[in-house]
Amino acid sequence: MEDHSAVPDGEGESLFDAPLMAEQERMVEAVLFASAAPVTLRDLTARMPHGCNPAEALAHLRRKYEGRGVQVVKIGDTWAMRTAPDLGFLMQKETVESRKLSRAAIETLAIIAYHQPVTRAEIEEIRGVSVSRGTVDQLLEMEWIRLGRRKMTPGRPVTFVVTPQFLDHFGLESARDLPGLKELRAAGLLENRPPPGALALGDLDESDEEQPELFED
Amino acid sequence: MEDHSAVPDGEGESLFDAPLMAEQERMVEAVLFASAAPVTLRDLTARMPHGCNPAEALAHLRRKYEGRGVQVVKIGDTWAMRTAPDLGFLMQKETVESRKLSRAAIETLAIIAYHQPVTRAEIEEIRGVSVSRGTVDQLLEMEWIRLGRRKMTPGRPVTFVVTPQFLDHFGLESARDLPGLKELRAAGLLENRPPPGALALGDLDESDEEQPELFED
Amino acid sequence: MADDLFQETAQSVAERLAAEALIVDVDGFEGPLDVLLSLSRTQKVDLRKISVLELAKQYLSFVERAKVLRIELAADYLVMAAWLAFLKSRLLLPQEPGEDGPSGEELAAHLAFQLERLQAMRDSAAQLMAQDQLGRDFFARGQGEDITRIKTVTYSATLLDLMQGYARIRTRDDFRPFVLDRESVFTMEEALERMRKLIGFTGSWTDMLSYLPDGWHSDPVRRRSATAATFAAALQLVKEGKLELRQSDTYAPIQLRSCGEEP
Repeated sequence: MEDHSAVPDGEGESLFDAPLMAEQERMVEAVLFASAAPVTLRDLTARMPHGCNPAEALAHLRRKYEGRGVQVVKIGDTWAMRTAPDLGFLMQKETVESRKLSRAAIETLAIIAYHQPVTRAEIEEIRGVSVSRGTVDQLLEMEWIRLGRRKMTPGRPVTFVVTPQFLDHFGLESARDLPGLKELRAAGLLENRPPPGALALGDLDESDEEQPELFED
Repeated sequence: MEDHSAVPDGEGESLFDAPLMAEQERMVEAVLFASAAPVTLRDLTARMPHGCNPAEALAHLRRKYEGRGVQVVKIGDTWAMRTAPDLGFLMQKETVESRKLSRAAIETLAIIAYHQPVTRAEIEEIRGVSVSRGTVDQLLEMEWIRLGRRKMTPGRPVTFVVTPQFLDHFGLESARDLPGLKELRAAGLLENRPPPGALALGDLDESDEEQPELFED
Repeated sequence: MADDLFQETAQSVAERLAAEALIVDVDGFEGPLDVLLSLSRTQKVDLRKISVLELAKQYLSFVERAKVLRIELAADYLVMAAWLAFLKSRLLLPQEPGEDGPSGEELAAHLAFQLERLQAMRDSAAQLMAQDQLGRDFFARGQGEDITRIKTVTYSATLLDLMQGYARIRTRDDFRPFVLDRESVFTMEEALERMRKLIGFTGSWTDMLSYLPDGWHSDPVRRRSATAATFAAALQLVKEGKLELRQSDTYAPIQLRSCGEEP
């Protein structure tokens, strides 16, 4: 964009090289439409001609598709087109028989989503039972969770976080949009509260330390 | 005929169950979008609620998409949505063919990730078989590994380390976030499992033992 | 009145069944916390106002009855029982002044917190699964574009592949350093050494195959290796000017003779 500075920037991109916004909208529409997987803004920028502003085109396009049978949705840092949820009944033919998740797997997934980044030990403490080998394995394999950064506590345990695929699957724009997240946090139920009498080694600052990254607004 | 009103046009369908034409348009739009193959009119009729007129909805939809980045096209007696032909140049990336990395490459990559910086001879010693030049070249070309500093041993052999692109692809913050052997075992990834009961809860988090010197910088 | 009575017995039957189910179906429970959560439901109050003392009593009797029925209880059930017995004593007996450790109330409050948190996570899990889901309620593009303009191959692997690959290497049973099976291999060095000793005696043309070492004639694998090595060694000796080679026809025997001090 910088090298085309002959024309002042803003709405008025150079008419010579940057296509009209309507044309940019068509391009974004075509790319999103053709791709089953969500597309990043960076990817859009790379594909479209130089000087385009895909973010703006996306905003226009999103409005244009409001209330239609297909929608433009944001998933994390990516964008995709998805059918409107109320029309699911038409789609029986397309429905993929999803693998039935065990109750343990569903609970583990929820705990990871709401408490991320969370260690295996923390999951076990919340569930009051050890997490079976297969459960985490299955969630990793489905690419709904992945490894986060190691925790800065003794042993530097690995943590788990949810993936963009998870967000995509559940139609969430970000992990902040998890149902009931605010209420849970307000009720203090997402705190990592050490049991009374436990030696408060590094526990003091621990719980404030890792939540912010993912859930800060 | 052209208006979107609910008034049926002499087809004599019941007023009560046929959805508004705008709604029918949404339905056709969603079905065309989500279908894996072009859809016949008969198929649309079968899927949509009783009293719908998919032919009319299709005609409306087709007009609505005129000049857009996506078009409603007729193929024989089936219907589909396609990106506009003039935007094909944007789709180049859609044809990228993704193949699974070979087992040899994955093993080599894993050894480099876990043991970096590591020489070719060391890789061969760990894998127990020689490493073909093609494997290393492929990983270098993918920019998942690069040459590290030479080792201060006789012959000063080159070493390999993983790249930021590698971390990015696997969603890791750093190579330190790779799980340790005990964690792999806990996740059920090691085929050789210890006898049941050998894994105490606390074991899971102290898996760093085998790693520290590997990742020291 | 009669209705009430009827209802009451019906309810108590249901309760009895529930209590029995609780015992018989230990496997159905996911750990002691799960049992406690189920038990706490019978108190029908806000989890925050739950009577931990009552809960402890219920749990302990649950464990007692399970023992009577000779149901094998996992260790963590018994650990929980011991802990609750301790908690009960703390709650019933006033804390000695100057005594260390958390009070019964603190411990009870933490247990209540744990139960509430577990219940909250269960509810959240249910809410999560009730969200619109991809492939069930809303759908991605069903058909990729079939433009085959540029075909680039990219290789992909998941983290799981990587970890499994590493795990595979590190747990390989039949691991051994890579060594060629040398039993049936006759190396060129060996052949060369052998030939150098023998060529001095070859004034006249001799079939090369007669130079194969003893015991390397019959087994085809060994013969092949020895022949190749001997031939390579012969070529080397020709290069050094110590030997001559000839072959009268295609597939005819290769003959050699020394050309050193030959007259």
